[in-house]
Amino acid sequence: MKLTNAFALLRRDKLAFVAAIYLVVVVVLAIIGPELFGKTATAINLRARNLPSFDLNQGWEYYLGSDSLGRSVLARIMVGARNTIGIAFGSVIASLCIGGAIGIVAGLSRGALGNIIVRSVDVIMSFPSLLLALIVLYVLGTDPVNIIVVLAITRLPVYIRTARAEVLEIRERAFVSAARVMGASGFHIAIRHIVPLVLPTLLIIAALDFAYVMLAESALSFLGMGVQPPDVTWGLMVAEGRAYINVAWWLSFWPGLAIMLTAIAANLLASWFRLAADPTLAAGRKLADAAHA
Amino acid sequence: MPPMLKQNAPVLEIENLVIDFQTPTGLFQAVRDISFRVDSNESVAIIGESGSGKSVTANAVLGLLDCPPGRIKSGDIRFRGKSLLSMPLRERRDLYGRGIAMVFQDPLTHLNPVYPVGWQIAEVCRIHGMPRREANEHALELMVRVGIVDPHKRFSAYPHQFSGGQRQRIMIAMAMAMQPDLLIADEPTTALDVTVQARILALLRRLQSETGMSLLMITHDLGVAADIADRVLVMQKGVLVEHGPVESVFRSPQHPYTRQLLTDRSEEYRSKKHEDGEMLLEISNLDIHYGAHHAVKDVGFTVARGEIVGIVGESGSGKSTVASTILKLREPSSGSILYRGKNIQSLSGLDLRGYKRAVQAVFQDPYSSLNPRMNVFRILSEAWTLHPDVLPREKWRARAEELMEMVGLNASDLEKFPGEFSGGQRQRIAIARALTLNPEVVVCDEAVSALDMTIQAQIITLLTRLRRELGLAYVFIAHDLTLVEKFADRVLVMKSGEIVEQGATADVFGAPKDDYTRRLIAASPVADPKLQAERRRTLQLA
Amino acid sequence: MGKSDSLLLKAAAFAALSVMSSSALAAGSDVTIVLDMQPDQVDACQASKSQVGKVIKQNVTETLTEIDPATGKVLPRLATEWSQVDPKTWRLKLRENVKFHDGTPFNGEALKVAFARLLNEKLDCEIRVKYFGGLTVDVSVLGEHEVEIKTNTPVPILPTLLSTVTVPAPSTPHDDYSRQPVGTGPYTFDSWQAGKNIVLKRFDEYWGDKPAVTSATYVWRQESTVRAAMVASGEADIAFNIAVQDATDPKTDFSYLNAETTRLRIDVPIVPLDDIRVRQALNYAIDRDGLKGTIFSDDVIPATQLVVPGTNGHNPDLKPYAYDPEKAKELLKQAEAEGVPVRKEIVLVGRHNFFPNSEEAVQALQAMYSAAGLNVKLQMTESSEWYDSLFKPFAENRAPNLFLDQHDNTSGDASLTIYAKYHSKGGQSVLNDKELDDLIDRANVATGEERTELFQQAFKRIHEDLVGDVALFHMVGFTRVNGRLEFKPTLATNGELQLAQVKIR
Amino acid sequence: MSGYILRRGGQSLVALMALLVLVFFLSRLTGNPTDLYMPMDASLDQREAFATKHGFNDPLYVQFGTYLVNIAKFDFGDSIFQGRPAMQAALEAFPVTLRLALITMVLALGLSVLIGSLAAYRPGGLFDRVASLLTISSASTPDFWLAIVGILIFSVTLGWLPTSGTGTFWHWLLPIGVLLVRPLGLLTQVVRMSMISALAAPYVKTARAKGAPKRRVVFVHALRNSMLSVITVAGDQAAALINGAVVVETVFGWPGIGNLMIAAIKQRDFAVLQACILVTAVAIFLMNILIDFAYSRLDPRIRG
Repeated sequence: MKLTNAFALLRRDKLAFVAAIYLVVVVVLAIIGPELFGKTATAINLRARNLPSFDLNQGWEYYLGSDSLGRSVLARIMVGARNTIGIAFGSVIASLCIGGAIGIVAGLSRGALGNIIVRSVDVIMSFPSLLLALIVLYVLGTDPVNIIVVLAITRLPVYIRTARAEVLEIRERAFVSAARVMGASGFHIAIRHIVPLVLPTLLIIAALDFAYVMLAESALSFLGMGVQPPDVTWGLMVAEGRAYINVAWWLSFWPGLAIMLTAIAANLLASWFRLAADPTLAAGRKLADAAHA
Repeated sequence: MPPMLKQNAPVLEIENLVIDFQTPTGLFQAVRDISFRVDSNESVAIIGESGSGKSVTANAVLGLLDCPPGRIKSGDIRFRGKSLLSMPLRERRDLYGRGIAMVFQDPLTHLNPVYPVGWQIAEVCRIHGMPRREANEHALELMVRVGIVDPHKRFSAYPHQFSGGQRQRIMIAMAMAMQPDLLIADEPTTALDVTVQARILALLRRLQSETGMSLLMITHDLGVAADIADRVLVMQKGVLVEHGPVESVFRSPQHPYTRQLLTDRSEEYRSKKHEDGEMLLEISNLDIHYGAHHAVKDVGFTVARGEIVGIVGESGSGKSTVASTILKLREPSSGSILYRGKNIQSLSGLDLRGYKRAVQAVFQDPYSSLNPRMNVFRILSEAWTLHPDVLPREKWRARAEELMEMVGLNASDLEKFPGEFSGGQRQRIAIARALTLNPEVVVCDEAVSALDMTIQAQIITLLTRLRRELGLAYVFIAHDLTLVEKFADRVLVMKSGEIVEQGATADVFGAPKDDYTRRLIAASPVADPKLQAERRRTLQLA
Repeated sequence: MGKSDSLLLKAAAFAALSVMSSSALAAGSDVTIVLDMQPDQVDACQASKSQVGKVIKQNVTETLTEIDPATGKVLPRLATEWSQVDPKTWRLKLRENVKFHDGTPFNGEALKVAFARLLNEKLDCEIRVKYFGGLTVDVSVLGEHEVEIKTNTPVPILPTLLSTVTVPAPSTPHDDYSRQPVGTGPYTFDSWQAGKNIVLKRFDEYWGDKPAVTSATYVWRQESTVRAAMVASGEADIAFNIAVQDATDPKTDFSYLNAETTRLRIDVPIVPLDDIRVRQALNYAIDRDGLKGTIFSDDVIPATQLVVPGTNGHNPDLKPYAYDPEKAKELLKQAEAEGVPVRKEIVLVGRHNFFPNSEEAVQALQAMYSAAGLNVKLQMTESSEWYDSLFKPFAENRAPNLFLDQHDNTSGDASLTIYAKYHSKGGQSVLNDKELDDLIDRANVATGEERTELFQQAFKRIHEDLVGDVALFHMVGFTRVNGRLEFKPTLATNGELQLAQVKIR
Repeated sequence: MSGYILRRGGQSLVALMALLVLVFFLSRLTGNPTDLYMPMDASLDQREAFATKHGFNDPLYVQFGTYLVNIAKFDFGDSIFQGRPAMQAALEAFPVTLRLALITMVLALGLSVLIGSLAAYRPGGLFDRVASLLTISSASTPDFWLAIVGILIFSVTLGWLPTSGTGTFWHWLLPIGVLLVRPLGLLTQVVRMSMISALAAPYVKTARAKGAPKRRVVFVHALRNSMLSVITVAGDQAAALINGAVVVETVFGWPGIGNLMIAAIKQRDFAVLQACILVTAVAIFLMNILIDFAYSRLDPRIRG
């Protein structure tokens, strides 16, 4: 019932609806892209390098042009979706879960633990995240999984701080007191009362972070410690294509556009989600406020 | 303009006003074709409950309806004969603050937290063209006039550094800055303690007599209306159901709704105390410190089975702190709370679980007391997941339905979320939740304070019924004296953490021994204009 | 909006004007040179590092001898004559009337001080480590302009080695690096604003011809695109290391053999690479003509050995392996028939940011090997990791690998290449061949014709009998030169840029 | 206030120490600079000798001990590659980045307040939609790409601006422009959102009831309140600006600390990395104090 509600709400917001469709396409590509277009994306043809965009003579796969090794840019974008989305999704989810959990613990703990967590966050925050990522990748190596880990670490502080701030507010609400009166343990309160209320806020941050992580991954590629060929991500494509900006703008433009569109879509969905996250509460409160005004 | 000339000339005229609100569920008509006028030097009170459209009407006068969602669909608002609605925006804005001013409920949020109060008062004058120096001087004068002590020093203080009553005085100073012809006061005393309320009302009355302005008071409190108004308008669901001079409306209400509002419910609320009187809670020598602040001093009382113990007192008196200590949400600094003879601080294991079942709570804010992400069934069954031995899982739903009906809700509402209920309904759910573990004592911390009068009546009636049927005892904390007077068996009066007086309700209210108790009772307005006028006189003399 | 639009236009026009005037600074006899990275130091004893050499070598501090990039011959510079007294002793005549920038004269004593500092163990000077490792050098002053140099072991190529020895003024601190080098060259080291630029000014009391360029400003930008853009926009005069795709204008962009040679080192001891047919197949599977003119420049030369033509010991008779995928498949089939696990995964080790387009190059190589039926996995490494795999000791249980390697030898003699890379005791060698070791050992102490011939035989053995690597290309670099200058980069340009050779049109 | 600063300083000192320990051991895990420093043809013995001489063969705890002892003497070690004190290099580079970051932040704050407020003026209006789309999309572009495209358009094609480097006023425009987009995009969203919620606050109603014109309501009453959340985010953004500076300084060839740190990490020049991290961390710490101060200036409730 809630799901159909959400869908109806989504249909009403046209922009968010388009954004959702775009994201669905990207996710579908991420799931099946490499299987469908893997061959096309890796077929090197040194005699067909840097073909320009919008030329259908070479076949549809070269509609967006070819790269410096004569590979189809379109196919590479479709194949790159998996790693790009995988890395972004993986690190965002990881930092959300771990950071959220730590933040909730910090918010609920009234002792030294909370303080230690806050201070540790300060330490990570004063270490430029890109450099931290770089160093850790030097240690661990540039495996996609390691990149996920590293990007997740650099985003942890945001989630910890947000979750903690939310918890500090929520734990003072009357329903938490009511649960304590009934004899609920800290764990019970965290799982039943705190998590469901903190999660929407964290999810909104996660949606915005999605773009951030894709860009960070790209910056790592620029610095040489991102995903390594023959793996491909959009960020890597932009980083590789920058060397050819003068002669073949399309190498970096299309993957860059893909990142930008994904970021905008995530943003639009996030602001839609802000309203839709809690249709009951939001609508109810507004109604009550309006009536009272 | 001297007030004499305008005698009986209407200051404000509202004609066939209709206001629509766009809501997620469709169009909602907040104000339905109302007309009234306010004459010069007259006090008019609009009485109504939430959703009656009284505040919307007031906001419409000052152009404070946010469009969307609110929209004036038809009708007219005239100020001194000129239509506000057809006036150009600039001209209207010039009237706001100068010709019409407004005092809001909850002055803390209605004052800008980041600017000094003096600046905020002077701002009104500066917006209307007074030079800065002059405006500042005028602001100082105003602060003196509304009774701010040491205005020179307080001029550059910020809203959070004032008490609630003082903040409302600042709001009033701000409204009076340009000597308006009409002052609209929207629930100006609602969140204030009764003694403070009495002083604010006195201030308003004084200022009105000094300047000859008209006063339009919006209130849900019949006592306040009786105290201040010449005429009253009664609104219900956007409709003006009754209006007339205050005495005649209060004496012989015509409309059933007005009658309902004015019904004396003493008998309804009163219920027989159980006679077995088994002692449940014995509280003695309770002391609680917050750092250096001594919040509760040497408090002691008892609660017997089926007994209603009322605790009254003004904000900061420590009554809520006592409640949270009984609920084991806070540890006392010293003293003891015995439950059936055992100290609750040293309870553990089964005994502790027993206590957690026996004592439950209903809190003030119906919005924050239910988890918005849980449906009603989950809210009710949460207690049973914590105490699995109370009820086997297969009986949860039946019991939840039973509880819903017991508190006057539909069993079919179990799947709904708190957001889909009104404030009163939520408080019923909170009561149902408190009943899930078959408790012996329910601590009601201002449980009905945020509710409308008719809703309040329903909830109190419900509590009364539950005591009758289940033998519940209540610790009933409230700042509303009339309510406690009608409802409680015994009453404690608290002031600055101490119990100044306690005893049977009839004794304490009938013959208060303590001076503070007397003042408290005197300051609490009654819904009878004649009686209230007398009380006011005695209060002034005292 | 209209108002702010016009404001924007005005600002833009103003910007355009002011830049026009500011870009006029790249005019006259001052030049601006843009490097790909900032030198960490500018001490004379580090002049063999290419970033340092491009700034100071032969400009600020000069060497005793010089190699002619065209012929590989040793030419006089600060030393005018040299002769071998016995296998361990050499005698040098020094140029007269040479002054350091601080006014002190250049003589035998100054050279002695310079040598002592060069070999000072307290400093980690690259010239010492690279060219004088394990050598003790005794300098005795015979006269004002004559010295005798004794070494502990015979050094037949000492005159060649002397082309690396830069001579700073005796006033240079003995135990500290200098950030303000003083030499005898045609330019004085004027200033170094760390991170920003280095400025050299013409030295008017220079012993040689007066150069045309009066001052040179060195800046550095990491991105090839940006370096090329700087010359295009007139902000710089010479930009080094332009990527192939940025070298779009034949009028300003010159390629030059940069002395680097690219190869894949084959991990010979490891199965299946221990089979010569597999190693041959690796060579036949590469389409060098396809790579040339695409990922690599059109001007690169397919390589057969690790030293460039003109180096003493280079064997001109060797032929590159032709592109013959059928033959490669055939060889692999034969090997497989005899039980060689040719399908085993082979790791192709690349290195990030190695040289322009190196990422594309390894991907293309991998594709070619896959086409030949080999199972090659690409692994990109970061430089520190790459060095780990380059040097001995090699990991015991490593997977068979093809290691992308690049080597430059501007000394003019093959000895500096061949020992480290191929001798069984060489630090980067995977080979262990008695015959080859013997050839190298003999060549190293030989002189003249014999030396050349022995090295040539060694290269032949490596290329044809052992097939120890997949030689790819002698590489070219691109330099973009502003049209107002006359400057042709040479083989030496990778390690030095003689401002004196830059002419202004 | 002084007690507060002392406490804050103490906490930060502890955090700083933790950071140094983290950096020390983390960077040591990445190997050592011997291979990178020594020429390729150096022998194994020479490498060993180099590593031993610079202490890389000592056990880590010994190296750390030496490091601590030296720090206590305000000796932050020498750069292996530059052959000079590491702190000297760090302090030379820091002002460049600081100036870059400062100007960027001031611009970002100013512009975002302007754009965000105007957007919040009529949420969902044309200006709001266009501004949101522009700021989000520019903030979602890889900055190095933006930098190179900027150079190609403004310097090469149009010839308006110098490509890179430092010097005149015009040299600042491209780097700042590139560095600006991300904080500007984010801050504009924050300003817009907190502005919308501030405009719904009760005190805004009071201001309107006073007859204040909308401009005054927005820029006097709502803005100052909404700045509270903006400043917190701005602080985080300023700290994160170092990331952008790394990229921008690399592309434009600016001698800043981002550039220096990247080089230090790549070369394993530990002393330089540690010195740089120390300098930036202290700067971030000072900035946080500044933010707290600004916060208390803006919000009298915190002043107590």
